[in-house]
Amino acid sequence: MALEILYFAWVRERIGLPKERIDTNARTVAELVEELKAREERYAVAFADISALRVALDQDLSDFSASLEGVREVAFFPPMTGG
Amino acid sequence: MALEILYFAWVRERIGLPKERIDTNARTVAELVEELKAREERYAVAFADISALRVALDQDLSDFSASLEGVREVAFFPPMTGG
Amino acid sequence: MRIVVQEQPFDFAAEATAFAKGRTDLGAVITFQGIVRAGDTGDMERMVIEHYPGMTEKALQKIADEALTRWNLGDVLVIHRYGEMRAGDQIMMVATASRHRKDAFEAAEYLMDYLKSRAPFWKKEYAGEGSAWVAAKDEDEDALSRW
Amino acid sequence: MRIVVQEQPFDFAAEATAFAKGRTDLGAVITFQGIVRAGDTGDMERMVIEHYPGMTEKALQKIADEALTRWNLGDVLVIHRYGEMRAGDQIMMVATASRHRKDAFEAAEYLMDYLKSRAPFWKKEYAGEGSAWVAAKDEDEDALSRW
Repeated sequence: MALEILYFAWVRERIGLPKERIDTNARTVAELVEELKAREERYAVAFADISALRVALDQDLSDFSASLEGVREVAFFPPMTGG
Repeated sequence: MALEILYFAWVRERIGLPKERIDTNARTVAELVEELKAREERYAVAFADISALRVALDQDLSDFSASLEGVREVAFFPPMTGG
Repeated sequence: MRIVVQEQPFDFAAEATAFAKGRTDLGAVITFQGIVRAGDTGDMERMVIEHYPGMTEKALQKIADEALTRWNLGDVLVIHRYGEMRAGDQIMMVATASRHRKDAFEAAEYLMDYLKSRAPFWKKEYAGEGSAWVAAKDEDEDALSRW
Repeated sequence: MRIVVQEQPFDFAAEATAFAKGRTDLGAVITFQGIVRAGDTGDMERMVIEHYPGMTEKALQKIADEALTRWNLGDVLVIHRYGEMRAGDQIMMVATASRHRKDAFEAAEYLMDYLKSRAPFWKKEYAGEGSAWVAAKDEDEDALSRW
């Protein structure tokens, strides 16, 4: 399954890129995170504490237990600070 | 004791004047109201239900049991509808 | 703080632009405008607002002073008109500015709640041959109990 | 309803003047402006707001739709900037209009509460050599529980 992965704010800075395309068999966001963490130290650091992170699936806020079935775009970022 | 009495909104319309100067021995607002009601029908009508009225003493909201000692200006009016 | 009671229209855009201008310590600025509604049946032609000169300014000042005491505000503005107005005309505005939004919102609501029921203004509506004083609403008096 | 996400400054006075203009059924109009503060120590030089193009518009639309469902509103406007800003610059505004003030106030607070914590914007502050991402506040997350 091909996924577009986006990173914002300090997640983007720690991982060092704003987006990437990956092929994965992960069924949930949590599984995807484990896969990413296993890749390289910078991912492990960025995803060290997922309680400090938020995830959006196809541009809708979701959670780490959510299924990736049918999803095309996954974004990881810290809690928002708009307004 | 000389008092300046002011009337606003429908109290002014019922009594037929915006203000008048009167001499009174009334010690409280309630006594003043009784004195006014005894004068003429239009006052009796205007003050028929004082729960529908508000009173200000020297331009501060007060109540009908308040003393008139030292007061120079008394205003009667319906509940306010600003904003 | 500025309190204005006047008969003529005010320039909302100019007032809102000048309010808290140049302040870099205030992150939240709120304005409220009260506008003459055509009425629920839409047949109101004009409204006349009577007020109590002298007491009006004093009452508004007192309400604004209390807001400045209760909340951390950088500035407060209250403008209220009296006299004749038509549907769509601006009756009044308040503006509040604070570091964070909570204070500005609460203070603006407080100002409006008190101004509605404690500042000496009375509205009379005219439609055709008829006219009627606007009655105070219980909900406006009740709104004061939350403060 | 109008939702705008843009990098360039917006003209608050023009937006506020045009909002709900000519409507005679709306008695209450509220605006909120969010302004870049110099920071508590006053040494912040500039702020950069990052956002998530596509999701930002979608999230703001969803928040505004929900406000229109919950309250009796005549109109809603949300403008939010991204990119570089300096102390005193306008970051965003919301405006709400309703028959009576209660709906306009509640809807404006709701929009701000959700926009703060549910629209994908992230602020980074720069001072001298240093920079830091603004941390989300617990109180902002807690504010959502009242709705």
